[in-house]
Amino acid sequence: MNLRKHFAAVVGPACLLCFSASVLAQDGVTEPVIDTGTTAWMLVSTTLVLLMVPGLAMFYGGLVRTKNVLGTMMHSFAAMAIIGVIWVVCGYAMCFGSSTLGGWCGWDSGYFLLSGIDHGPGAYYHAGDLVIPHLVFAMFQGKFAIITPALIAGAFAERVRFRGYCVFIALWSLLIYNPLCHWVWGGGFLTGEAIDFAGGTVIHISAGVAGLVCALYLGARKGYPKTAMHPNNLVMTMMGAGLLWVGWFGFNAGSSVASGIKTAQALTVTQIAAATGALMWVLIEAVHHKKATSLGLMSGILAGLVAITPAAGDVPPYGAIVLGVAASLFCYGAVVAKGRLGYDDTLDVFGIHGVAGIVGAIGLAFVLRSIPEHGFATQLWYQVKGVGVSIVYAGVVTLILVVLVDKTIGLKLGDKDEMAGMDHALHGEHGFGLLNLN
Amino acid sequence: MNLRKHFAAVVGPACLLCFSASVLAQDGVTEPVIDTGTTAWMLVSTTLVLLMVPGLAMFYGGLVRTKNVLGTMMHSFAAMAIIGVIWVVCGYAMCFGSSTLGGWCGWDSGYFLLSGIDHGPGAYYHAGDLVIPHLVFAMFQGKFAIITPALIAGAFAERVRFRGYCVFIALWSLLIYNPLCHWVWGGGFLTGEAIDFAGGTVIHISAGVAGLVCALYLGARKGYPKTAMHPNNLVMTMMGAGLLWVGWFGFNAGSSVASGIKTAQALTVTQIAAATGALMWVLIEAVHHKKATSLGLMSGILAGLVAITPAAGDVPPYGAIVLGVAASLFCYGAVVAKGRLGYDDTLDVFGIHGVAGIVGAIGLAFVLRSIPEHGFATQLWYQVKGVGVSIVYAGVVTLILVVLVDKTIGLKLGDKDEMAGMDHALHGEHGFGLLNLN
Amino acid sequence: MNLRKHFAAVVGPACLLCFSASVLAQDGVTEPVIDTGTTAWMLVSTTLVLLMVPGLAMFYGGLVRTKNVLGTMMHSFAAMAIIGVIWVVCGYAMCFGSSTLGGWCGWDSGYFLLSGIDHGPGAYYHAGDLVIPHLVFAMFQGKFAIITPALIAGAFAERVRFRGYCVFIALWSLLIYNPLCHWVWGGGFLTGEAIDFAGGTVIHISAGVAGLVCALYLGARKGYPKTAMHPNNLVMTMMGAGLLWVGWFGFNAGSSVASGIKTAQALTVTQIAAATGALMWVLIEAVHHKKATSLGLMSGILAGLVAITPAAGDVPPYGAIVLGVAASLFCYGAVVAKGRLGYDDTLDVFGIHGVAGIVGAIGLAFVLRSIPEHGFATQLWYQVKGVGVSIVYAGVVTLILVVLVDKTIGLKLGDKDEMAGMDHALHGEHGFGLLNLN
Amino acid sequence: MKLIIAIIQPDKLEEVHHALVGAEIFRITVSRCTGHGQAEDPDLYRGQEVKPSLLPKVRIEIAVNDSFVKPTVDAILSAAKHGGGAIGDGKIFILPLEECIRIRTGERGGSAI
Amino acid sequence: MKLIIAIIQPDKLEEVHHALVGAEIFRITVSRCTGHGQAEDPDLYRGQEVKPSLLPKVRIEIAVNDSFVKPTVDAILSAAKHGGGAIGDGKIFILPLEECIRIRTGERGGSAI
Amino acid sequence: MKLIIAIIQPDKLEEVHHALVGAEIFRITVSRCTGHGQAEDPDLYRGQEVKPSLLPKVRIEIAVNDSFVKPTVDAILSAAKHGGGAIGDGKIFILPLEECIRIRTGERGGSAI
Ligand SMILES: Nc1ncnc2c1ncn2[C@@H]1O[C@H](COP(=O)(O)OP(=O)(O)O)[C@@H](O)[C@H]1O
Ligand SMILES: Nc1ncnc2c1ncn2[C@@H]1O[C@H](COP(=O)(O)OP(=O)(O)O)[C@@H](O)[C@H]1O
Ligand SMILES: Nc1ncnc2c1ncn2[C@@H]1O[C@H](COP(=O)(O)OP(=O)(O)O)[C@@H](O)[C@H]1O
Repeated sequence: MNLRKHFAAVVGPACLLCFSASVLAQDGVTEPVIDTGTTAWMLVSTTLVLLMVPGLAMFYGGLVRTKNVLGTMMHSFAAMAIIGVIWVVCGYAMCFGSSTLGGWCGWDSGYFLLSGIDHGPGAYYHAGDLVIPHLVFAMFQGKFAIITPALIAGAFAERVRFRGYCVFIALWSLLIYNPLCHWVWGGGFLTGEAIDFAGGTVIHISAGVAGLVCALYLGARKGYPKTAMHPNNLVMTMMGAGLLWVGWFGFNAGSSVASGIKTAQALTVTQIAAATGALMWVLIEAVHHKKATSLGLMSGILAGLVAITPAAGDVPPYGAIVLGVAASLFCYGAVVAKGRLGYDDTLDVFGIHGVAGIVGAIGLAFVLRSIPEHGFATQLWYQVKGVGVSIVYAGVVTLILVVLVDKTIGLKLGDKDEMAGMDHALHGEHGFGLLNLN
Repeated sequence: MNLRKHFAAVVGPACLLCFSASVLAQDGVTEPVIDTGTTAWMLVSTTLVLLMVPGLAMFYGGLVRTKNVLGTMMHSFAAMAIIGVIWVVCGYAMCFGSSTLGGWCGWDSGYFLLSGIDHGPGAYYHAGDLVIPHLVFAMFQGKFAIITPALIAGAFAERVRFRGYCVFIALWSLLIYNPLCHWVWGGGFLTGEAIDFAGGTVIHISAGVAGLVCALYLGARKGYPKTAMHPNNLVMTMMGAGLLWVGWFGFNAGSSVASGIKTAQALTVTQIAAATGALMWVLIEAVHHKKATSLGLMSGILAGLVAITPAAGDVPPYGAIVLGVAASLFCYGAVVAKGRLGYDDTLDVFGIHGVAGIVGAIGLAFVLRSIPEHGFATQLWYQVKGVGVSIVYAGVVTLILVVLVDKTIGLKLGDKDEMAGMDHALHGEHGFGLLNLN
Repeated sequence: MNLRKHFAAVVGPACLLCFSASVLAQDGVTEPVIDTGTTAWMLVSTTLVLLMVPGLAMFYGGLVRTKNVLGTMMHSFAAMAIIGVIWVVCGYAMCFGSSTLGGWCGWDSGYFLLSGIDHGPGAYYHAGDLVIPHLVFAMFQGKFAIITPALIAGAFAERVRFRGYCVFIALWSLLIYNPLCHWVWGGGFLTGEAIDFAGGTVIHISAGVAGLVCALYLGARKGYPKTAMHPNNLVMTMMGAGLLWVGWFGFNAGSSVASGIKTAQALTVTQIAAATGALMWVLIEAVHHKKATSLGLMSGILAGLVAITPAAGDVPPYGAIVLGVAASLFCYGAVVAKGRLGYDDTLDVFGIHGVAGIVGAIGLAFVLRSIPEHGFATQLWYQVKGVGVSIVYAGVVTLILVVLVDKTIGLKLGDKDEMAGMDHALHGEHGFGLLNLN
Repeated sequence: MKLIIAIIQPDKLEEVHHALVGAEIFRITVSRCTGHGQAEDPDLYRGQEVKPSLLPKVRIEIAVNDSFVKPTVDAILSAAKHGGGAIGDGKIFILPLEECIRIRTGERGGSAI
Repeated sequence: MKLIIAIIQPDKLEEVHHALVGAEIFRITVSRCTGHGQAEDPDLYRGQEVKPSLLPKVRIEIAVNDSFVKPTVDAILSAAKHGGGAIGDGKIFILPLEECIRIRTGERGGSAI
Repeated sequence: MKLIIAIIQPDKLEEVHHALVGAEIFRITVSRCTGHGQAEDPDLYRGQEVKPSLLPKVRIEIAVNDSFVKPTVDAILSAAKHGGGAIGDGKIFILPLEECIRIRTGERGGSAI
């Protein structure tokens, strides 16, 4: 027994004792032992999620008209710059600090400018039994904060002013993303209730709903839907989708904040759901139009990836297949419905991210690897509750913000500039100089 | 002595004892200790090999004519969707289950839908002394299964119907890739004989030969070789080649299923062979045409990468230089010869993957780091045997499949659609909307 | 006490004892224990820095005129091939061998063709307390050697002959990069003095100065600055900038040669500086031109990344913000100044890499996490000295080289070829076949 | 019959097209071109204003029967102007057209237009 | 001399080119354009059919001496039709050409064509 | 009035443009095209020489008053030649132009050119 315990101690360090593990540092005080393997994977995940931002820029950029390609890509890159700074200053504190303002958000002065977790005792983060640098966790989470507003941009692509957009996403991140993130992951009132492994409610549903609200408020692009608006570069959209799939491995598998079984499970179901979603969408098109489109396959990939996001850690492979199929069915229906309803969610942010996010967040309850003690019904209720909160909160506050920004600095693009195109009118550039002789 | 043994025990966990390592899990049963570092690298490798698929789509997509760019990229992405699903359902079981059907393939009911390795005792995979999640290994291998049929597509690019293609690769994966993989890596009759570190015979030779057979059976594109057919986007081809080089590090170094010396050796020779191959091809062109082309440099990179694939774990740096040089020489000869012979292997799948694969698989015997006990001659014979088996099996069965599919659902594209281009005719899209005013 | 020590031993392996750690290998001799986690991250970093080369090719390639896009991208890819081979043959030995030739460079016969570090005792590299495969370190460093000459190419883009370029970068790498690298990182006379975490002086300043010298000697492009020369593909430039940002995480965080706190700190400040630089540049433009350009945002990202490179391991988050802001201010000034001075540094290699490199190398002294014992003034002097040495040495030797190469094999492109464009004249290709009907 | 060639600003293509349809001109051929005139429309490049020597324009070709020349020209004039007419709005050229053949049917002359 | 302008379907370019060479018309100038006529050729976009207002076409310009007008037109008519002739096959326009100059030699008139 | 169409080599565009400006021809319209003539200019593709059937060319359209025809043509001839004139240098076509209208002002005829 004693032997066994000792033996455990001997083999444990890589997994068992580290939460209490400590070694004599030169200065005499003891400091925890970083697990290099887990740290390596979390560093990689951070990098992979960052890769999703250019990926998204390419995916969105290829779908708009030639005159708006740079302006649309700028929306993603601007998020990297703006939220990238905000996150360090106060974003992380608002999301993962201890609850304050009656639980509306969190705060921790040590997280301000990340000063308290840069070095010293605060620099260690305990992920289960293992320890990683706190900064890695903060940066990983920061990437989520960056990509969420960037997703929204697809809903009002081709018709917003750059200045207004920048202010809008800054406020959106502060007033919507950070609180939501705190509620679900940061210790807020939803933490421990709804299962949201990698951000179905926090990221995709909130972004999807926000996009829908903006699209409805700002109105359609000039000529929509009468005049056909052709994607300028579906080839780039395919490249972007490829990078998104790749980056999503970091997005979901990284959310395990580990490098073990759960990580592997998350990566596996992510792969499966993406493949299934793609296959399903193509089949639907084959039936509906006797043709499979590349954009369809890409949309299926995205639908599958979004749907598995909240479920990645908790459903077995067959569950991923179920969610992938469901996601493509519902999303296909949603984008076709949009055509009927005639509102202009330019790149179907709601139709794909919103709908697939809901499908995943609620659908996961039916294919869980193991039902929690409190039972299926309760869990399902938690899921619905989480989805509801996210929809209502994101919807209402987004409406306030978009009106506010539009009325003050101005968000909707003027007709003249919209006709001329964002690239030249707003940025004084042309995306494809190769088209013109000079 | 006793001390030393104990000391070993103390420092061992990260490398020595884990195969027997176990800790008291809360439920009282013991479970192995995952090595987070090895797991991290294998997760990354899986991601990197996935990145190769968009990379391949870009490489191939840039080389065809403007009207076929989407259709060609769809071939790679469709493989992600179709094989991605098949692999989970039965592919992994057929490759890595215990031999059955007289050794033709493997099977393990626990691998069906990966149910048995998702959690529980089956979830652990012993890589040498260390343990990683079984799912990671399964997913890593799955990426190889995805990319192999995607490679073939280059041989009959610009002239196949999408439906037929989808069925073809599904069957090809089931009847050719899975058995071959089982024979060489899964415990089949070639396992332990031929050295094939990362898939020279299983992947590149089989794909190359399959491509050749398809190209010959389906015949040339309309107007080939009389009319010049210009790559629509060599720029994208270069991007793709870049991503392929990057992804190949996961492909080869990941095949060590470790994160140690052998991994480093594999990554190193991969880098060296790619650089050498590129340099060599450029020199050949400089001599032959007084000009070095970008496509030449890219082709050299590929040739070098393919040639080193089977050898990555077993040849020293100088060996990588030798193989890189040889690969470019032989491949250059092969593509020029193709021009003479006049058959239409559109993107030189045989000329590059087939030929370089053979060069690598046989050539490695001459530059091994250490000659195995059974001696050079025997090893050389094993290599030749492996190559032969792969050529014959892939060749024959591919012929049967291509005839079958073409005669039933139809594979060869009709003249009208071929003239119009796959993008619009098969997928109802245009790759570069930016070219047209609207 | 004894207990504590024993306990340390027990938990230590992952971090403490490995420098002395050894286990009984079958052959009876003891060999060190590889830390799989650190190895994993270093493998990834190597891959990420490799990704920067295609990233750079895309960034540069998009900024030149349509007729030079392939030729410009070839400059980056050629570096992969040429330096890739040189590094293995003698580059690593010259950089990290023990000082020789009066300290001008290093040498170690065991590093020739990496033979001595491929296997055997030399195969282990001690990074602090942990051990990684020596080859990984060599390959990681090799990527730096590849990207540095590739950076220079931007300064004389659109007007050099390919043959001359190849010879030039080969010599430049041997006579400038390798010695500089040896002096600063390889044990040379600057080692331990100037703080240069990931290559401010060795890489960006030397490349920037070299570029400036070449641009001045070779003279401007035909028609510059009178005729407007439009970027052929700002969209690709954005993709490239995205990949550069991603790859830079490996560049900086990998330079910690670890997977722990310092790694996390480096990654964090890299992210912060990039975001801050981008934001700052956009603000400057908004003030100066009432418009924010995409190229501006990309330039800001680069400026921030370059400036943080030498400082990545040693400044806290707020320091990264300071450097990011400063970098964009100075670089913006520099590129505008260039316009005034009228010399033709085509892609602002000096204006961005040179200037931001200097800003970072000297600026870091003001925002260090902890002032070294020898005090601020001394450190500042060390920084200035390092910058000075790099400027003078790179400047002088580059001038000699460029004159030499131009006078012998020829570097400057002839007028006729320059008008026709590098792609067709030098490489017999066209980058965008999609533009022409055939 | 005449061949009318109009060089207009790219952002006016849609409006001109609608105006033509309004004037019952249903068949047109459009191509991208760049032009040099009085107009200037600088781009920005790293803090500098860059004046392209050639600006993107759109070229519209319309073959019409003589009776349709006026309505066509009027339609273009009405739709292609920026405000009351701005520099760079473009030109209309009218060339004599001797013959017009519909490939599908081989019809010739006015009926084929 | 005449300037013949033919607007054809992109997929017919090769055949037309061959036909012209067959009729000993070796010199042509080709450009990409988009056209609006009766033809419709919808694309798909996320489950919806999208009818582009302008379809990709190819524009061929051929300067010929009068005696070559008929063979040229016949060659185009023979090669540019889809089946018996389909909507969208395009048009041929014939304009008077007053002068033709070969830049290389400065030759003028018929011999320069 | 005449409409002058010049097909030149892409690498000569700049020089021709300058020459025209020199001849006080300030307004031109340029477009990309591909042409087939005597010229050949092979590309390389994996060790083989590929002869494109169509080579990239540039098409310049200039509407001028009759008095400007000669200076325009001379300017082009002087600037578009490779050395003493090389195969592929291109052609100049001159068409009668019946009317020219400035969209901005509605002016017609010579003054609008
Ligand atoms: N004489 C001409 N020949 C050919 N193209 C012309 C001519 N005049 C104008 N254009 C075309 O019309 C466009 C607009 O002309 P511009 O002079 O800018 O407008 P405006 O005449 O109103 O000042 C030019 O960019 C050019 O493409
Ligand atoms: N009157 C015209 N003026 C200019 N272009 C025309 C005209 N008529 C036809 N075209 C060109 O020819 C193409 C084919 O014309 P379309 O009407 O579709 O064929 P069809 O006449 O056989 O119905 C159109 O897309 C357009 O580009
Ligand atoms: N008769 C013609 N009709 C239309 N385009 C022509 C004609 N002759 C020449 N061209 C254009 O001019 C270009 C150069 O002609 P080419 O015959 O190569 O020059 P050269 O007449 O000096 O031999 C061709 O590529 C083509 O685009």
